[in-house]
Amino acid sequence: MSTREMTMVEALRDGLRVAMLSDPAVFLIGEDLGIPGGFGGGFTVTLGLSDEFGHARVMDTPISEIAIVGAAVGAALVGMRPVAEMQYGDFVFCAMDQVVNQAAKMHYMSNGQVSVPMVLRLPVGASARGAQHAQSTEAWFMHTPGLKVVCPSNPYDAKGLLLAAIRDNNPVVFLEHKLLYGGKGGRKESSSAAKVVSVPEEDYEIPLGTVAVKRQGSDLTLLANMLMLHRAMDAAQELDQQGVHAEVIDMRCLVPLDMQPLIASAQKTGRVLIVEEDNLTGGWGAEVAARLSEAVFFHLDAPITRVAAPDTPAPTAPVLEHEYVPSVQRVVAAALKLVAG
Amino acid sequence: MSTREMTMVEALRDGLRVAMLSDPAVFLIGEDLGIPGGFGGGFTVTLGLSDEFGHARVMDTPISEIAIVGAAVGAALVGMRPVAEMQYGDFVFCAMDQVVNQAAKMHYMSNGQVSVPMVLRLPVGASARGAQHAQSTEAWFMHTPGLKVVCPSNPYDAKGLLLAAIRDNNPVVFLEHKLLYGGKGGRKESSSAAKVVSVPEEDYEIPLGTVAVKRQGSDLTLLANMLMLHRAMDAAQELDQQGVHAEVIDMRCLVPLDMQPLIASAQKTGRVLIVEEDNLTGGWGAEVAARLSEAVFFHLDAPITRVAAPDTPAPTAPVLEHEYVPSVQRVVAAALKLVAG
Amino acid sequence: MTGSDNFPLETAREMYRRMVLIRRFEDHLYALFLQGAVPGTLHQYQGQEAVAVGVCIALRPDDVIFSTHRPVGHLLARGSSPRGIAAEIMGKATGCAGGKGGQMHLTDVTVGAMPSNAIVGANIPIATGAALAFQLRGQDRVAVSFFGDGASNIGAFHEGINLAAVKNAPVIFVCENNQYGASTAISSMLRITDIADRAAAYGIPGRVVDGMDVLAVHHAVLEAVERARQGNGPTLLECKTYRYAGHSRGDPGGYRTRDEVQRWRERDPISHMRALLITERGMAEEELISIENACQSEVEEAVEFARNSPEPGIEETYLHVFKERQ
Amino acid sequence: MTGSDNFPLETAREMYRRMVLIRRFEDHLYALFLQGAVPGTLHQYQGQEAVAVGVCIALRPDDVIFSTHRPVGHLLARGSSPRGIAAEIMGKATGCAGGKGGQMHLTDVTVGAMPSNAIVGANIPIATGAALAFQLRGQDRVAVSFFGDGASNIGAFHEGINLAAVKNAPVIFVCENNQYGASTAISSMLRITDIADRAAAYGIPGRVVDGMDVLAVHHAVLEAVERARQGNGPTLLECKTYRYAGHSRGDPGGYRTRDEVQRWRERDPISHMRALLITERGMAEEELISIENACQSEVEEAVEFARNSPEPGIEETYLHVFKERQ
Ligand SMILES: Cc1ncc(C[n+]2csc(CCOP(=O)(O)OP(=O)(O)O)c2C)c(N)n1
Ligand SMILES: Cc1ncc(C[n+]2csc(CCOP(=O)(O)OP(=O)(O)O)c2C)c(N)n1
Ligand SMILES: [Mg+2]
Ligand SMILES: [Mg+2]
Repeated sequence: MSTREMTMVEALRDGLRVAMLSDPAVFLIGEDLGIPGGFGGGFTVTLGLSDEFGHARVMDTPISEIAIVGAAVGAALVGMRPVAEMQYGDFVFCAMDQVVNQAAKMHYMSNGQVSVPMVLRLPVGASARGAQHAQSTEAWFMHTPGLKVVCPSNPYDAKGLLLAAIRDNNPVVFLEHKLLYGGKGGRKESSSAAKVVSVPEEDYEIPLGTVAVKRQGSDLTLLANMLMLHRAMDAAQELDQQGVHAEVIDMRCLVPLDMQPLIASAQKTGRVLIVEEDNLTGGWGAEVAARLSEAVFFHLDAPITRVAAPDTPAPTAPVLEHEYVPSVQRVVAAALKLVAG
Repeated sequence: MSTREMTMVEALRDGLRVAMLSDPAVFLIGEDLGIPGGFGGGFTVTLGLSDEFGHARVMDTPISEIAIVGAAVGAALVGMRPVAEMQYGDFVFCAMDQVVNQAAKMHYMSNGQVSVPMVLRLPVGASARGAQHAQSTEAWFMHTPGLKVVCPSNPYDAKGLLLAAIRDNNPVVFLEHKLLYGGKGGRKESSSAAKVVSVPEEDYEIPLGTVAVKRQGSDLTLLANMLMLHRAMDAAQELDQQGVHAEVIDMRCLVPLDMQPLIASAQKTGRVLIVEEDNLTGGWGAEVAARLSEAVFFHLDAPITRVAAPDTPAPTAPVLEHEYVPSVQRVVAAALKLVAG
Repeated sequence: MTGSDNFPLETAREMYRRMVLIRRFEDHLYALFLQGAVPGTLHQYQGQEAVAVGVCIALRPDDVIFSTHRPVGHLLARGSSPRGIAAEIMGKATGCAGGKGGQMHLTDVTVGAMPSNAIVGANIPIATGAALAFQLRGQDRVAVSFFGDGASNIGAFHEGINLAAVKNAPVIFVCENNQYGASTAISSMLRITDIADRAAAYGIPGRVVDGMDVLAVHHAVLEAVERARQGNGPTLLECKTYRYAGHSRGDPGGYRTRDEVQRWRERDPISHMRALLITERGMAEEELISIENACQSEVEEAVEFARNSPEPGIEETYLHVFKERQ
Repeated sequence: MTGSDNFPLETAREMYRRMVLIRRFEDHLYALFLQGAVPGTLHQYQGQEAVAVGVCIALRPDDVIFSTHRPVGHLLARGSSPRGIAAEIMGKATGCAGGKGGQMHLTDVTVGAMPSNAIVGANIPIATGAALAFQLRGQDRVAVSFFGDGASNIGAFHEGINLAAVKNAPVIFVCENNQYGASTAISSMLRITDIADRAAAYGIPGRVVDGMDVLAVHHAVLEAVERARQGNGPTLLECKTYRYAGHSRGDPGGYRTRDEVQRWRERDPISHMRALLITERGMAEEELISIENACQSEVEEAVEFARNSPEPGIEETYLHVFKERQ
């Protein structure tokens, strides 16, 4: 396999290319995707694709989120595999009826007569743009039966999961963290944890419904996704130096959720710390904590703990946003408290 | 105090009347609220109010959920106290941006310069109308900082909480269960658990941020809201006959959530069963289970368990809907398993 | 009333048959509802038959329709089996959606009836999406979105039609203006007379059509379909019509006068077509009666079938949440 | 260019001053951004000054405005302090929203500037709601919603304007057609030439206004405000204008030609007003220069103030989620 160093943006773009080359049913729909001289979508992911695939398959739309998602639903119903983009994940609230009442329910309500194979790409995470451009929306979708939810932490996973999502026969909400897009070809974010990794140029898939153990450890288990996975990894390194060995699991797919590796790890370590960027109350961590508490109750040495954003809208000033988004230090402190407890 | 036997519909109507009489800033906005010869809203709650207060203060709108919620936000920003209605709670997804990105965040984003004192009334729960007319939406709002969430189980609470909600200075999502509206003046639902209770005709409030212990017990704690509170109470009665004494707590306000009574009860009984009508994954029960597991970890004799709707859209056929919505039997069975475990 | 001369008699007769079938079906269901045999809700179509039939007869089998909370007329006009519809409404395993959908969620892909939608206006962008798919694939198929007068005030209407206009999508927007959205007169929720005039906001043709005249509807739709198939984009048709029944089950309709209902009933689409078939096309009354009787039998048989059908097995609750990869 | 004779010189001079203030502020902020001193994003207003100023000068102190992701011009035109705005953009405690809002979320209730909105079109129904409140209370205040050409394609536009129309709400819808929504030419996302024509879909007046001419804007707004105050309902004004800068920080604007930008710059609203003040109103160049210098100083002082201001205390993160009952 030939590989190339890719940022998340490049890996996603490559994933879209591969998908479009391999299946004429795949098309892209959203705002500013393919305009000549334009942006290539909210974060340049689709840059150049309209040159290669034309403006019909890289379909630019009016500022009409209902229509973007609705049109994707309709096209999927008659056999296409649309990939729709919201420029920021927060705008999906404008189209929420189409996601929750339409895309998620049509297969079921029709008793399986139709299906809605589509992907909805949502850039998420706080980036000094304020409360309407910062939300991590995975909990909402996780709570909606009929949707799959994917949230990669690195370029390799992003491409493989995107290809699997496009080929899945269900609506998949695909979250992309703005600070992970990477500098090359993407917007530069000063605080970006941009990771460039080797990504195969070929077609490959990472099955939905998988999590990934990123690091073995014996003292506690850290569960995290997207940007927080990197914070958890950094925290684990710091903890190591203090003699605390953390296992870290990348929650890269929340629906379907493979509980088995989580249970196995919790049984091994007896302590679980969940790290999420979303607001604490009702985040994905609540569900995972509830399930795990039930599943491994008698193996736990301490209560499952969560580090998350506080229950406030996202503030904009960098100093406040820094307080808002869980930091490596907060993870380390919570972990130390947990193992001491 | 003079009291009257009231259904939930009557108690809510009475609450709206009292609020409108006591404060000219209160007005109602929604579809089919005050049309002569019309419905009085989705479930007759506003019937007759336009006769008393006029068609300006009982404001009928086009079928425009974005505009209904948006107009309520705008009116609240300049000092009114709107009470907006969605005919069915499911339609709020059409207006989700206005709820989540606007109403919930304006006080914060403006650093307290403005506030959004409004109530959004949402009829929820399955009633043989299918997946787009059945959803219990409380978890979504509980996960949105800046919103309060109220979900009464009986006419007395409904009126008192509604008055407190209208006078609160924040956006309050107020859920009303269709099967609890009651026959008198409301739509008749064959499976309705309609309760008619004595309700004061006077002005009274039940503070937001309170739960209510409905029944003392020593063996386990049942936490439930709205229709499920009644199922839990019925289950507790059955359990009594089997020698199992359940404490039952009405989770009538989810935000703010008063954890203290839940913690006290869990410490006493050592066993907690959560009963909710919403889909299991990511429902309010997940958050409560996560918080309680952490708070009373060392007092629990068994893992916290949840009975909820499965992770499927709501089916329509009565026999399927009956399987979908948690029944008294399911609660009893889960409780027995929990105390045996 | 438009002349029928330029339609083959066979088509005209079939229009009549489908309208009668819808009317009889709806009347029968209402009787059942009064007996307490219908779970959930009912949104009936009596009075609007000319719209569904005028539209659907103009379509090809490979075209698709997107219906609403009031879908029975559309599906029957499209040729879906009354059995599957009756059984679906009654929550039976033999329903066209296995009982999972219910009255507002009828789907029958065998006749190109995509899931009908209980969120007002939501099918407008969805139909646009289907049309865009046809366009992308170079197919000359069309999509039809049915919706009500009330739906013309919702955001999805604006976004869906504008997107279709901008992309020249092959879709026909059929607004059935039956004068009311639930209890609300549309005249009080618009400051213009004709919803069709909103087409101008999107730069597409908009036409007011007599929705009580199946031939008028049919003419207008044929033209719109032709336009769409040739790549000339969408059309907005506003069919002025009326629903005879209440908005949904148990609605006595106190917000409108008996007089108003009477005036519209005098323009009943079925009676008028019947008269026209006799006077203009020389059909014998007996033949019409035999059509009517056949419809009645078909409806009764369908309802009988539905009543005798089993309820779905409870395991159905858990099926069809996700579709497996093949 | 509209004549200025019928405005008091004082008003005309103030219009000029506010336009210059906006221009200088935005230019200065851009320079700061290039120095890396601006966190988050920037959406700049250069070129569109005539719209903000023409509108805001026509309002009373008790009227309210609802702005967008591009709010600086609107707030400055309304008289909000450049200090608070600069500090807010730079994330400082002294910002008009304490740093919690940021560039897209400016609020200044002291000048009737309600929270500006980063969701395209979302302020349209919100402004309608404020107007309905004024109407309910019998006040003759008005609300103004500013939004872009791109926003005219979103559902909230349709629902918000229609509701205002139906209720005769005292609101003025100011569409700033700067030809682009981000990188997308509005001409490719509409099949009509003038967004103002969409007013017809709601039965309200719609007018195309030269958005590079502050007096033309002002004339049109005065009329619309008068109409609204007298209970005759909303107006849609489409101000044709242009943004000189990129859509947001770092956008080089590769989707439009230099030539096009140049053509619009030749119609620069500030230069034109300047010329007019000299030729038609006999103002001395020195007086204009002194206005310009005062604006420049005010901006520099404001930015200095912002730079020297403290960052908010981290406890601020947790404040103002809920408002207590008094
Ligand atoms: C988004 C949304 N809002 C409200 C409703 C409740 N509702 C169901 S049907 C209806 C009236 C629809 O009127 P119209 O579009 O004219 O269709 P008709 O019922 O007349 O066929 C309403 C308000 C809904 N289903 N969806
Ligand atoms: C609902 C929504 N969709 C998309 C965006 C991303 N976005 C921000 S500004 C913008 C362009 C807006 O264009 P226009 O309304 O013409 O205003 P302008 O920027 O030209 O002032 C877009 C697409 C958004 N903020 N909100
Ligand atoms: Mg109607
Ligand atoms: Mg623009």
